[in-house]
Amino acid sequence: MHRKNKTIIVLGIVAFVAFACPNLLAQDMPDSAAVDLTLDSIAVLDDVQVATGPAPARLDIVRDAEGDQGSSVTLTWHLSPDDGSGADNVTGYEIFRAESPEGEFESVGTASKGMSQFEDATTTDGVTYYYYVAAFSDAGSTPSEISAGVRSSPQWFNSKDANTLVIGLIICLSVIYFIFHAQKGKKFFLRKIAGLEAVDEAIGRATEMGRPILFIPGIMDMDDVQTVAGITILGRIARTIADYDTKLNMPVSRSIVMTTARETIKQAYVAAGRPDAFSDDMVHYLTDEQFGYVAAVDGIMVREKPATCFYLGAFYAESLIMAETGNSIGAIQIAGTAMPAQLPFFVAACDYTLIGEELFAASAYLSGEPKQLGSLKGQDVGKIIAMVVILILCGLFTLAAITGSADILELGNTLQGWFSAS
Amino acid sequence: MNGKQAASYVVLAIVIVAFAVSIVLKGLLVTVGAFLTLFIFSFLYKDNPYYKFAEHLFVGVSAAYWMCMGFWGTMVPNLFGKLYPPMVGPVMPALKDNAAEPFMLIPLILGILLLLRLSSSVGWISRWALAFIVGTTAGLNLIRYLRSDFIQQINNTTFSLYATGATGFNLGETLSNIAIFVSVMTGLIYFFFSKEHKGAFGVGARTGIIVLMVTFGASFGYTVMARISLLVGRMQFLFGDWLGMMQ
Amino acid sequence: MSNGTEQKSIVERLQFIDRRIIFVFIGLAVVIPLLFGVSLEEETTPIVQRLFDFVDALPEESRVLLSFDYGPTTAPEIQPMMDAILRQCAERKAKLYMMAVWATGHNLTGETIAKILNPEYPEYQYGIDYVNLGYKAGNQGLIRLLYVDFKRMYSTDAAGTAIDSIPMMENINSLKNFDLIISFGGGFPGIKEWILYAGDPGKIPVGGGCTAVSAPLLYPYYPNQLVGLLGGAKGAAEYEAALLKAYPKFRGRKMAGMSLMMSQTVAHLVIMLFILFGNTLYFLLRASGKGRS
Amino acid sequence: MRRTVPLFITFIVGTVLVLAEFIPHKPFGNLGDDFSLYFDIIAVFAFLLGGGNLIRVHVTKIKRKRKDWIFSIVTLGGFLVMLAAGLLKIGNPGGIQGDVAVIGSLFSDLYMFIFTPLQASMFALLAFFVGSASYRAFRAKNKEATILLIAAFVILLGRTPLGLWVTGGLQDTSLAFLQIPNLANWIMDVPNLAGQRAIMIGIALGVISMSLRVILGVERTYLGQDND
Repeated sequence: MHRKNKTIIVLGIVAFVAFACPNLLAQDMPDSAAVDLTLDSIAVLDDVQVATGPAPARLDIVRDAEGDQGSSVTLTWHLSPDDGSGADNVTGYEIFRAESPEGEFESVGTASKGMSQFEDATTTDGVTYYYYVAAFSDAGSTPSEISAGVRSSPQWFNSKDANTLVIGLIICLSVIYFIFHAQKGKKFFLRKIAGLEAVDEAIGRATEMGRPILFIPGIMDMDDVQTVAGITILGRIARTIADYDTKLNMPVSRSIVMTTARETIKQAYVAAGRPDAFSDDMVHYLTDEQFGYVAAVDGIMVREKPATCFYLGAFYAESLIMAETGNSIGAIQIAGTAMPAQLPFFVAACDYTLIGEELFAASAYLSGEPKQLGSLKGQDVGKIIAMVVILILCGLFTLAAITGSADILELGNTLQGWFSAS
Repeated sequence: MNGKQAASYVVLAIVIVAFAVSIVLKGLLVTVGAFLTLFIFSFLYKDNPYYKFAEHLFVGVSAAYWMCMGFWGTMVPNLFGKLYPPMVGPVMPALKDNAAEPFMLIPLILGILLLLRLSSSVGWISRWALAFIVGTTAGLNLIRYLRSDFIQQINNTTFSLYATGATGFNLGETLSNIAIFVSVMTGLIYFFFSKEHKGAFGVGARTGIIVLMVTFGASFGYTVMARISLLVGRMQFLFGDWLGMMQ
Repeated sequence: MSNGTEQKSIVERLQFIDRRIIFVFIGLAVVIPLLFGVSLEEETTPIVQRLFDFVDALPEESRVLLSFDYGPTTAPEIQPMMDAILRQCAERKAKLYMMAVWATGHNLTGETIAKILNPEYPEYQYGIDYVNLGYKAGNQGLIRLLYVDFKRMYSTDAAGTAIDSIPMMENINSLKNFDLIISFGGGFPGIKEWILYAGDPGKIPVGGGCTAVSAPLLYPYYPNQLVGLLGGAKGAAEYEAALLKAYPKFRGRKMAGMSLMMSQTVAHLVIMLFILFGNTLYFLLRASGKGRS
Repeated sequence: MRRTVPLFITFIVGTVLVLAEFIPHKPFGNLGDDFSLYFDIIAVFAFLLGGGNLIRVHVTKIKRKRKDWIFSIVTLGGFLVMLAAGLLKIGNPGGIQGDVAVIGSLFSDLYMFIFTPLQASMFALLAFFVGSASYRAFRAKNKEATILLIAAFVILLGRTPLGLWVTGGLQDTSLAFLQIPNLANWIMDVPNLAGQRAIMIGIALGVISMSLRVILGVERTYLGQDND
């Protein structure tokens, strides 16, 4: 037990260092596809001054947009001296583009005053473009110098996202590592989750009372991962229900969920050796409309009086309507969702609630398969990474605030920059 | 039994008369809206035929509503309009000159595979479509959640615990920062699966539960308000638009 | 729940008071203030004020995208926010781009234009100062596509006019061309998706107006990923208060959010009384040794 | 064929989509969006299954004169009328080319005058249920429930003028932070925010691990058990 914890912590620290390193390296490697332009290479255009317009802006960098799918050039400029100060008459900037410095320039867009960046997302890859930006006011407009040629191109790797990739890899690899580890017969300790302990009892109760079990997989479609979680739990529960020979009623609000759930339940019944007991009618579609669905589910509840209700998936406002109605008919209710806003209602009105992450862990718990359980341990590594990063960075920032040291602050900011999503 | 039946006929008669009077006084549309509202509210008393009527009507109308929206909003412009634009010319002329996108054959084929579910002999083929759907969900969500809910939420939790304001050290803010720090940490500890909640770890986990309970209580309290405003909207309709009792 | 044979004390029976009695009280609490038409002015909290200040600091002709991501069900809560922000934007002479990622938002867009924008700001011209782009399906995918290529999804406006013939759409190629995006709505897709698929990747300022339910889970995005947030009727009432303070010309007009607050307040008090009542009973029972723990 | 192919499809689709997030180059850059679009289209196909199921269930009910069969006629009637109104764009001012939900069409009228009041009323039921749930749930039964109760109560109080009135005396004292509205805001901004974050981080890990299990084929329940 003790050794293993150490392993996890070490892994966490290694992870933290590992994600930091590639970023350190990435800092020094400019994007090879980018064409940086400094002011030296910008031709000066001095014959188009408009006396009445504002002072011109100064083009700073014109280059291919980084880590994108091409067709995009980024321009940045220094604001016109008359923007926000001076004559303060700039109303905006207009960006012009041509395929040769002498060519016919056409407008590709405008930016509001105070803005110093523009992304031209309408370029054709491989074509060389020349740009200038014109500061305009009611009186007229003043162009900047024309930039040197720039070409847009798509990149094969989104360098801006390198840290996401590394962090993702570490978490995924630790999950995979523990899956394999568990498969080799390694036993893990897993804490109890009250809602899951109660599943068998809840199904048994319905059997004794001779009343049906209601299963609600949320109101979202299969493109929500919570629905997928709900359906995988259904697969485990259906097996028990088939064994107990209890009636299952599953109204759904999405047709694809209906198809998937039927497939899942059918196979559970086959596995239980009771394929004859399965019927497509166990799962029926009502409507895609959230409240139409809940109106009908409420009707089913008060008329059929299920002994047990499962609510596992993605829920919105309907959660409380269902849970309160279920409560009024005296059903045992087990809920689970990763919708933070609905958790309080389930906690208040249901007997057991799987909170957030527990929903995704539930199918692994119920399966009892070592490899599934192993993945849960992998998740814990993720939590350790989270805690270590928060600890280190809060520590650095606090230290910087107390000592007033700019170096520590700098270090903290750099690290924080690496651990950021965009 | 007979008395009960008689009572229900009386109620029905009253509803019909009231409905008729309301149509004469207020017009058909407001009347329909008002009565459907009352039918739904009657569920609060108990299940009854009027609620059943509203419920069944709602299911039928809304199922068709979403189908029509799906057909005209997705199927026509995004499938047929992309597969073979001239085909949708008569209904959506704006699209007919677009270039065809042959890749849209993929969803067409997958959609048809899904429909094969209806056949008992090749029904298993629908699993291919399901596999595609679930694979897409898994692939897309993995990175999305990693980015926005994992990395970014951690990033948001990295700050100096020691807070200073215009007048120097700020005790209140410092305490709040420490509270956030401790709460996030203990909240995470609660979710640990592979470690028993004992000893110091157990203290952390129990603190975590307290944090979660405060969170749930706060959300619940906050929500009470939202739920009531929905009722206010309905009451405004009933007493204002329908009965005309509000200024 | 059922009346057993054993005699139960009054306290014990009140414990399981019929919930229909609670329903009656809540109904009355909402209706009575409505019939008397009183309203409540709120003090503006920072998370609301920040959005207000941001909008107020927008230069003229800034491009503001208003996304109607709600339906009639949440309109009582959200519409007051929309009205207040719309008025402020119009005062700031912003260019208004209206769209919806909710199918139900489409009808509300038309209603809002007809009820607020056209009568109060007759100088606002369609196609030049505001545009109604309508609803498109695709949820978060739509937002992502709009970020990459706006006109690929919106090839026409809601009325079917070709997008290139609308003057104010000329320079809109991506969501990045907007100075501010405000999403109104609490559900999915909504503010969260706007943050994840537009605000975060493009560093575009995103503001939100949502139901009180979704507000707590959007809090974590403030202030880094979200300019400001209006939560529920209270948020709306606070925004209205800020508006009244900055633009006294609106004084004397009926503010929907504020009148909503009165009914809510009374209903709140009723619910709190019930909670106190329930707990008192509970402790009385426990004291007499009959309570369950 | 029945199991291996689907597992293979899931693996390939999942892996490619994960990688595509990091490859802006064509054809990977748009893959996520394209696949989401595909999903929407498949979902519309599935409507046929759903609608067919709806019709079948209710027709059977009517035929066999099961309990409440008369209401099945209401469902079917509403369904067919709305479907016809929408698909054929009956009464649409723009004819078959008009926007399906344009104001003035039968579809839009049915939506506004039947669908909307039903939807809004159903939603409004929540006000009543939230009341009964609070009454029942907010009891100081144990430590956790007590904390839940206190947090909820402070927030509720902070949202009403009563909160200010009760603790108004603290204004301008060093204990001003204990004023109920301030305390309510603090609970929202500090413990609530922290709790939501912890939940979100946990959920993200749950989703990552779950997605990974699905992509790797470790979790395959959704395809049915291992029997054929």
